[in-house]
Amino acid sequence: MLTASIVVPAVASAALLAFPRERERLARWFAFGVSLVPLTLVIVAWVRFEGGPGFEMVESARWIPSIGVTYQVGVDGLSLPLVALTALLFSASIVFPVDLRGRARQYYAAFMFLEAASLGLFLALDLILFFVFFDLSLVGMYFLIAIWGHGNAHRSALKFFVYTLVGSLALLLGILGIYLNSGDPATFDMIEIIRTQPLPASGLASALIFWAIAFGFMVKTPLAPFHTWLPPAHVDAPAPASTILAGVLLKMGTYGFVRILLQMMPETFDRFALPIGVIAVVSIVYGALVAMAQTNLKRLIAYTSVNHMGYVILGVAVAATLGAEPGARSIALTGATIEMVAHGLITGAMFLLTGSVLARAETYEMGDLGGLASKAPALTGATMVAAFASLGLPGLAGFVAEFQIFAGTLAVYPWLAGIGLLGIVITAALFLRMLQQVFLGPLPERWSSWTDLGRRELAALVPMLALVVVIGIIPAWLVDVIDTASRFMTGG
Amino acid sequence: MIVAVLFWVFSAVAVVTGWLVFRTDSMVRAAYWLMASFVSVGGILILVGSDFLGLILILMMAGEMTIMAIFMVMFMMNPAGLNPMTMVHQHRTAIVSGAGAFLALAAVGLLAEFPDRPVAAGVDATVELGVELLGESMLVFETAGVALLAVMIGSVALVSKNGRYGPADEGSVEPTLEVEES
Amino acid sequence: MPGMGAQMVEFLAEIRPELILAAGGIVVLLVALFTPRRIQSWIAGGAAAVLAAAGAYAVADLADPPGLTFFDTLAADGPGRWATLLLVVTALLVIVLSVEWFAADARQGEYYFLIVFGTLGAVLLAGAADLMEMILAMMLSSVTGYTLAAFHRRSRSSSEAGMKYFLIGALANGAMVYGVALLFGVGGTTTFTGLGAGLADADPLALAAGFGLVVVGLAFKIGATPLHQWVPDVAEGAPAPAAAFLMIVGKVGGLVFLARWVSVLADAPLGWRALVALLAAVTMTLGNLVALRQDDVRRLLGWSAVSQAGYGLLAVVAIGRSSLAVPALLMFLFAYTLGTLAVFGVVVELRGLTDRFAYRGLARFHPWLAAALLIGFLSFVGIPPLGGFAAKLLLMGAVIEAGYAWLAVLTVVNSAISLVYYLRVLAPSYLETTESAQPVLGRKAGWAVAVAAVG
Amino acid sequence: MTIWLPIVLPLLGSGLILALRRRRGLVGPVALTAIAAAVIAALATALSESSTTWSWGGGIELGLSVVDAGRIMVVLVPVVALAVVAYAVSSMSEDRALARLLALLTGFVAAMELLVMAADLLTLLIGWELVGAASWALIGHDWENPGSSSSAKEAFVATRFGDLGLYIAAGAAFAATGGFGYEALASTSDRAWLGVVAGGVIVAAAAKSAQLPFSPWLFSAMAGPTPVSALLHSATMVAAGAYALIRLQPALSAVPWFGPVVVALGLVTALAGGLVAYAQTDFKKALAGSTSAQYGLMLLATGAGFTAAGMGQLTAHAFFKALLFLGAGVALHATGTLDLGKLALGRALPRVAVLFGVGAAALAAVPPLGAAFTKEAVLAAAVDSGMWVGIGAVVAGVLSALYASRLHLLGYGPGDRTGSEQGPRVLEIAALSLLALLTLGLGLLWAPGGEEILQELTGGDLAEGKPWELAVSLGGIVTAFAFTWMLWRRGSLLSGGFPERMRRFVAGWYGIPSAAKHLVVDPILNLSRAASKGDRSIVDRMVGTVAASATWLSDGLRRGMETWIDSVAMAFGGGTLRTAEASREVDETGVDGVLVEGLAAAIAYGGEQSRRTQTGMSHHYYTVIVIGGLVAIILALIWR
Amino acid sequence: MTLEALLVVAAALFGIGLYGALSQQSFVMIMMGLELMINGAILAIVAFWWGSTGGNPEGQLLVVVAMAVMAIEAAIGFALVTNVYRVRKADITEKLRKLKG
Repeated sequence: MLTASIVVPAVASAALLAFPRERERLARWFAFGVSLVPLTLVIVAWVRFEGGPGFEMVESARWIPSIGVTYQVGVDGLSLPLVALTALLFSASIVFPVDLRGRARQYYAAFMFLEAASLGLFLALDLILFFVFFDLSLVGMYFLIAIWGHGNAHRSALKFFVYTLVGSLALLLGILGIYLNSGDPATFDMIEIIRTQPLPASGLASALIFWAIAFGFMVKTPLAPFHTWLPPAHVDAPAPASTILAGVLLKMGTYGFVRILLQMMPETFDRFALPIGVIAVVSIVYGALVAMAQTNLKRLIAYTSVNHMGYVILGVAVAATLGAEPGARSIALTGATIEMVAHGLITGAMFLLTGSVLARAETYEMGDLGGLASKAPALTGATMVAAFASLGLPGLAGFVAEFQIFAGTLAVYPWLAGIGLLGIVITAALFLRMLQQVFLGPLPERWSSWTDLGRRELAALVPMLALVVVIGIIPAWLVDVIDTASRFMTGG
Repeated sequence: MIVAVLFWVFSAVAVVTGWLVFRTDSMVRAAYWLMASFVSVGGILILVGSDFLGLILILMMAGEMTIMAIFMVMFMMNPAGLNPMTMVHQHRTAIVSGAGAFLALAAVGLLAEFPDRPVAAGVDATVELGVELLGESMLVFETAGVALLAVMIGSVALVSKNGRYGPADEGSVEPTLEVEES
Repeated sequence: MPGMGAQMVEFLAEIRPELILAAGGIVVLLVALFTPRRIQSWIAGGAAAVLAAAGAYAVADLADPPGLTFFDTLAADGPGRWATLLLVVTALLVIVLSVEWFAADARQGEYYFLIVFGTLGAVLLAGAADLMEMILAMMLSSVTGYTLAAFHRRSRSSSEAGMKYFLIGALANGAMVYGVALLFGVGGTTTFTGLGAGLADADPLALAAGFGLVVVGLAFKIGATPLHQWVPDVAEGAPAPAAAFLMIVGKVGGLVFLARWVSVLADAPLGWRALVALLAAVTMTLGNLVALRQDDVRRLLGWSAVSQAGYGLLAVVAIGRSSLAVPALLMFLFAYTLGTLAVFGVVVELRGLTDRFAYRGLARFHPWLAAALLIGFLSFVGIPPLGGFAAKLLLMGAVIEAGYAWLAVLTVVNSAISLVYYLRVLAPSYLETTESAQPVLGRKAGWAVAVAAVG
Repeated sequence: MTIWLPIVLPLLGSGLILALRRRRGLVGPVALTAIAAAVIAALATALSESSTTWSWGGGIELGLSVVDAGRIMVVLVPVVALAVVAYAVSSMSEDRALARLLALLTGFVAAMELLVMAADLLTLLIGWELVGAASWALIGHDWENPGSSSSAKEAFVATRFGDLGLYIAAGAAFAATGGFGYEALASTSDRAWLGVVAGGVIVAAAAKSAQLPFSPWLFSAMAGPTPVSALLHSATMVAAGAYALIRLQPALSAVPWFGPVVVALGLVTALAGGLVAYAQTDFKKALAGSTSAQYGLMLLATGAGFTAAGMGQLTAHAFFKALLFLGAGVALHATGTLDLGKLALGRALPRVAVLFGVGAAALAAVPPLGAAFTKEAVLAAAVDSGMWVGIGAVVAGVLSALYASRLHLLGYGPGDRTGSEQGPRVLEIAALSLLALLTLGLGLLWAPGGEEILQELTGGDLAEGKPWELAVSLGGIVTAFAFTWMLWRRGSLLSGGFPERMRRFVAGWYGIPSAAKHLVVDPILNLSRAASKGDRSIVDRMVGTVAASATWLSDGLRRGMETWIDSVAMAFGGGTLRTAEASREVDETGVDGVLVEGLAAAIAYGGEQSRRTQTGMSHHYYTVIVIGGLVAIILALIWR
Repeated sequence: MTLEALLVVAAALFGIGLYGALSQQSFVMIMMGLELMINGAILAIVAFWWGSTGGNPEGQLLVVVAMAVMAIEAAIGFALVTNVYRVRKADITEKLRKLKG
C-alpha cells in the first residue's frame, strides 16, 4: 500500500510526459487526481496505524542482496505525519495556479516525480533507498526552479543543486561509514541498524561519520551558516515549488537528523548534542534577525524558515541528550516533529500567498505594497492566520510545536532555551511589521484594481490553514501519534 | 679478453652514434647514425651469445633505416634531405630529462640487487627461442602476428592514395552540420 | 614435445571469443576487399555478426571457474570475462553508431576490421597474465586506436588527433618496454605466476623503476595522468563513433589488467597502493577542473573521461584490501561504458554537433536525445538510481574500507564540481530554446539501447 | 461542561457577528446577548465552582477551574464587558467596521475568560497570548491610519516580551513537576525551579499590568477607540497580570523573595504612575497613568500576601475605571478633543458629570464607596508588611485623590462650555449608569460582615485594619481635594503646579519610552540590519578566500609546469598578469557575492589555469610525461 | 663485460633516445629517438637474459617482442606522418596545435 503511494505518482509523471501536446487543464486535473491517491492512502494508513514502538506496515523486497541493499518501506509515529504533510502539500501546490510558460505537461510531470521522491524518502527504511530519494528530490526541484522560476532562476537553481549535492554526498560518505561498521554481513537495513546500534559510542570513526551526516543534513535543513542557498532558491522559485521546498524538502534534513543520527547513533549524538543545540539556537536568533531586516517579502519568509528549522533541531538536540530526564526529551522531540508539520503547513501557505502577491503585483518588495486589506480581505485574512501561526500564537499549530520544544529544552539546556526565546519576540515584531507594511495603512493608487484570491488559490490554501487551526486547538490527535515514536526513541 | 674489448668498442660506438643522431643536421645522416647504433647493439647481442637475435636486429635495422632514408628524401622535399637544418626545441628540458633518465636507470643498474644467475654455457639460444616461440609462448607469438597485420592494414588505409574505387580518402570526413532535416 | 598439439587444441577451446574475433576480423577484411562499393556498409553487419558470436561465447564462458590458460599467459577469470563481454557490447553499439557516420567513406571495410581487432586487443589486454602478452595486446589496441582516431583522412583535426595519440603512445610504450625489461631482470620471468614469487623479495629500487615505467604505459592506456593529454584531443578530433570506442576500450582493458597486475604485487616491497591513489586523485581533479570551462561538448566529454579514469583507479587502490574492490571496478566500467555510449550516441546522432550553445532547445525538438544526455550525465555525476551511483557507492565504500577515506572525500568534491559542467551542457538543452531543430542522422538505435541499459 | 460556556458563548457570538456583518442592525443586539449569556453562564460556573480537564496530547492533561478569586473574576469580566459593549454599540454605530470591533470585543472576552479559568500555566499562557493578540487587533482597529497600526504593534511586542516570562515559567513548571498544574506547583519541593516560575510570572504580570518598566505601552494602547481602552484597562488585558499574581500567590509565596519583589514593584509603580496621571494633560493618558498606579496598589497588596485586598481593589477598580474611560469617551465624542485644558464639560453634560464624579470619587477612594474600603484594605496590607511601605501606600493614596479630583475638575468641572455639544445617547448613559451603580453598590462592603464576604469570595484574607489608617487616608484625601481646588481656582491646575519641562518629563513616563527605544529597539534593529548585510558579506569573504587560495594553488601548479615548458621569465611575466586577472576575479565574485557562484568561479579559475597545461604541443606533453614518470618511480620507491 | 656495464650502456641509449624525443621538432626525428629508447630496452633485456635469469628463453622472446614494438611503431608512425603531412602540411609538432585547452 505504501509502495503504491510512491509508484503511482512516478508512473503518472512518465504518463504526463507521454501526453499528447499541451492540454493544460487536462494535465492539471490528471496530476491533481493522481496526487489524491497518496493522500487517501496516507489517510487509510493513519487510520490503521496502531502506534506501537517501531515500524508498521513494513513492505520489503530483495533489491541488491549482494551488498545488503533491500527495498523496504514502512511508517512510524515520526514519518507518518510527515508523509501525510507531503501528500497534502503536493495536492495543494498542484491546484495552485502558476505561470506555466506553455510547458504544462513537463511542469506537472516534474511535480509528480518530486512527489514520488519525497514520499519515498519519508517511507524508506533502507539507507540506500533513502539516499536515492534524497538525491532524486534535488533533480526534480532543480528543474522546477530552473525552468519555471523567475528572476535569476538558472543561477539560483544551479546553486541549490550543487550546494545540496555536496551535502548529500557528505551524507553518502556517512552512510557508507555506517554500512561498513554495520557488522557482518554489512547491511543498509535501517530497522536492523536501529536494532543493533552497531556504531561504538566513542572513537574517531563514529565522530567523523556523525559529522559527515550532520553536515549533509545541516545543509539541507538548513542551519546557519549553511543556509545561503535557501533565500535565492526561494525567491526565484515559482510559488508552489517554494511551498514544496520549504514544506517538504527542508523536512528531509530534519527528518534525517532524527531517523539516522538520533536513532542509529544516539551515544555519538549525545556527545555532540550541545554543539548541535548551539548551532540550532544560533540559527533561531540569526534567522529571525536577518529576516527582520528584509524588504523582500519572500526573502523574509525564507529566513524565517531558517529560524523555524532552528527550533526543530534544538528539540532534536535536547532529545539526544541521554543524561536528561526522559519526559523532557520526549516532549522536546514531539515538539520538534510537530514543528516540522506545522512549519510545512504554515510556511507552505505563506509561500503560496507570496505567489498570489507576485501574480498581482509582479514584485516582492514590501515597500511598494500596502493597504491591501481593503481590496483583498481573503488574502489578508489568510496571511494573518499564517503569520500569527508562524509567530507562535496559541490556538494555531506553531505554538503547540514551539511551546513543547521550549518546555523540553528549558529542563535540559535552560540557557539555550532562554536565548532561543528571544526569537519568538523578534518573529512577532517582524511579522507584525510585514502585515503592517503589506496590508495595513493607506492603499497606494496603483493597486486600486487589486483582485482578491481566486477560487483555485482558496482551494489550495483553505485546507492547509484549516489544519493549522485544528492542530492549534485540538493537538491531541497529532501529538499522540507522534508521541508513540518519540517515547520509543527517548525511552520516555 | 677480446670479448671485453669488443664489448667496450661496440658500446662506445652505440652510444656515440646514438648521440650523433641528434647532432647531425641532415635527416638522412641521422638515419644512418641510428642504423650504426643499432648495428653495434646487435654486435653486443652476438657477444653475449644470442647470435640469432643480434643478426635479426642488424638486418632489420639496416632495412628499416634504408627505408627511412628514402622516405626522408621523398617526403621531406629537400634534395636527399642533405640541406643543413637544426630543428630543436626546449633543448634545456630535453637535456635535463635525458640525463635524468640515464642517471636514474644507470643507478638502477649499478645499485640494484639482481639475482646472479648467468646463462649456462653452451646452450643453443636459437633453438630455445624456437621452442619458446612455438611452445609456451605460442599466444604471444600469435598476438604479435595479429598486431603486425593490423598495422599493415592500418597504415595502408591511412596512406594509400588511390584505393579500390578511385581516390582512397574520398568522403572521409565528418558529416556536415548543414543538412536539411531528414 | 608429445601431446603439445592436443594441449594447444584445448587451450584454443578456452579462448573461443578471442579466436572468433581474430578469425572473424580477417574474414571481414577479406570480404571488404572484394565487395562492391555500394554495399560496403553491409560489412558492418558482418562485423556485428562476428562480435555477436564472440559475445555469445563470452556469455557462455561466464560461468566457468577462473583459471589460467596458454601456459599462464592468459587469465580466464571473472573480471576478464566480464570485460570481454563489455568490450564486445561496446563494439557492437559503436558499429551501430558508425553505419551512417561513415556511409560516405570509401574504405569503411578497414574501419570495421580495425574495430574488431581493436576489441580483440583490449580483450587480450584485459585477460593478459603475462607482461609480454600485455605489451603486444597493448600494441594491438594502440595501433588500431591510432588508425581509428585518424580515420577521417581528409579531416584536419582527425589527423592531428591520430598523430598526437601516436606520439604519446609511442613514448609510453618505449618506457613500458624498458620497465618490463627491469621487471624481467628482477623477477626472472614475465608470467604473473612466476613474478608473484619472483618479486616477493626483489630489489626495491629496480622494482620501483620497473613498476613505475609499466604504470606509465598503463596510464596512457586508461587515459590517466600524466598521460591523459591524448584523451580530449581524440574525443574532439577523432570520428565521433571511433572516439566513443577509444574512450571506452582502453579503460576497460587497462583497468582490468592493472587490477590483476597489482594483485600480483600484493606482497612485493613496493608502494604501489599509495602511487595509484595519488594518480587517481590527480587524475580526477585535473580532469574535472579542466572540463569546467569547455564549451566544446566533445572535448568536455574527453576531459570528463579523464576524471572518470581517476574514479576507476579508486577500485584499483582498494584491490586486496576490500572485498568491494572488484565489484566496484566492474560496476564502474559498466556504468561508464553505457553512459559514454549514450552521450556520444547523442553527439553522433546530432551529426557531431559539439558547440554547447548549439544544444539549445534540444529537449523541445529531440526529447529522447535530451533524455539520453540527461541520464548519461547524471549517471556520470552519480545521481541515483542510475548506474553511476551504484558505481560511486561501491568505489567509495571500497576505498574507505581500504583506509583511503580522503580519496572518498575528494571524490565527493569532484562529483560536485563535475555536476557544474554537465549542467552547463544540460542547461541550454533543457532551459533555453530556439526556433530551429538540430539536424540528425537517421538511426537512433545506439543511444536508445544504451539509455535503456543505464541504471 | 458548563464551564466551557463562558468561553464558547462569546466565541459563538463573535462568529455570528462576523457572519452577519452586512446586517448592521443586528450585530449590536447579537453582541449584547452573547455577553449577557456569558454573564449568566459565568455566574453558574462561579456558584458551582465547577472544573474540568482536557487532553493536550502526549499524556499532558490541562485543566479549567473556577475557584477562589476566579469566581469573582469570571463574572467580573463579562459584566464590565457588557457595559462597555453597550456603549460601543451606540457610540460607534457610524463606524463602518463596527461589526469587526464587536466581534473582536466578544472574542476578547472569550480569551480573557479562558485566562481566568485556567488551572495550569499552559492554559494560562494560551489565554494570555490570545488576549495580547486580540488587543493588537483592537488597538489597531483603525488600521488605515499607519499610526494606530504601528502603536498596536508596539503594544503587542512590548507585552509579548513579558510573555516570555510566562513561557519560561511554564517550562520551569514542567521541569519541576512534569506538568503545568497550579496544584502540583504548590506542592513541589523544587525551590530552584519554583523560583524560576515566580520570576517568570512576575515579569509577565508586570508587562501585562503595565508596571514599571513596561508601563508606557499603555499609552500606545490609547490609539484604540475608547471602548477598547475601557475594557483593556478595567477588567481584561491589564487586569490579567494582577489576577495571575493573585491566583498564583499561594503557590509562589513559598519563594522567599516573591512577596518583597512584588510589593516593591507595586509600590514604585503606584507612586510613579500616580505622578504621571497627575501630570498628564491628555484625558485618556492621564487615566492610563492612574491605571498603572492602581494596579501597583493591587500588586502591593498581593505581594504583602493579602490577596483578598488585591482582588477587592481589582474589582472596584474594574468598575470605576471602565466608567471613567467611558466618561472620557463621551467627552471626546462631544468635543472632539481629549486635551484636559479644553474640556470642563460640567455645564454642558451635567448628567455625565455626575456619573463621572462617582467614578472619580471611587478613584479617590472616598468613603463610603467600595473602592475606599478596598483601598483601606490595601493600606492595611501595606502597613502590615512594613512601616515604610505603609507610608508609601498613604502617599500613593494621596496621589490618587489628587489626580482623581484634578481629572474631574478639568474634565467635568464647571466650565464655559454650554449644552451646545452633542450629548450621549440613551444606551451610553445606561452603560455609564450601570457601571456607576456597581461602583456604588460595592459600598455595601462597608456594611458589617463585608470583610468576611470579601475573604470568603476571594478565598484570600485581609490584613487587620487599624482605625488611624482610615483617619490618615481621609485626611490625605481632604488635603488633596483642597489642594487641587486651590490650584483650580488659580487656573494652574492643568500644569498641576509643575514647571512645564518637568511636567512633560513626568507625563512622558520619565523618558522610559525613548530610553527603551535607544537601549532596546534600535540596537536590535541595527543588529538585524548588520546581520542581513553580514549574511552576504561574510559569504563574500569566504568566497574571496576560497578564490584566492584556488588561484594560488593553480597559479603555483601552472608556474611549476611552465618553468619547465617555457622560460622562467615568461612564467614570471605571465604570473603577474594572471595574478592581476585573479584579483579581478576575486573582486567580481566578491561583488557578486554568493557562495556557490563564488566557489564555482574560484574552481573554474583553477580550471582555466589547468587548461594551460594542455598547450596542444606534443613536446610539452612529453615533458609532463617524463616528470610524471620520474615522480611515479620515486613515489613507488619511498611510499612502501 | 658485466651485467652492470651492459645496463649502464642500455641506460645511456635510453637516455639519449629520450633526449632526442624531447628535443626534436620533426616527427621523424622524434620517432628516431623513440627507436633508440627501445634499442636501449633491448640491450637491457638481453643483459638480464644473459646475467640474471639463467638464460630464461622468455628473455629472448621478449627481445623479439621489443623488436615487434619497434617495427609496429615505425610503420604506423610513418603512415600517420604521411597522412598528417598530406592534410595539414605539418612536419613538426609546433604545427599541430589546433586541438588544445
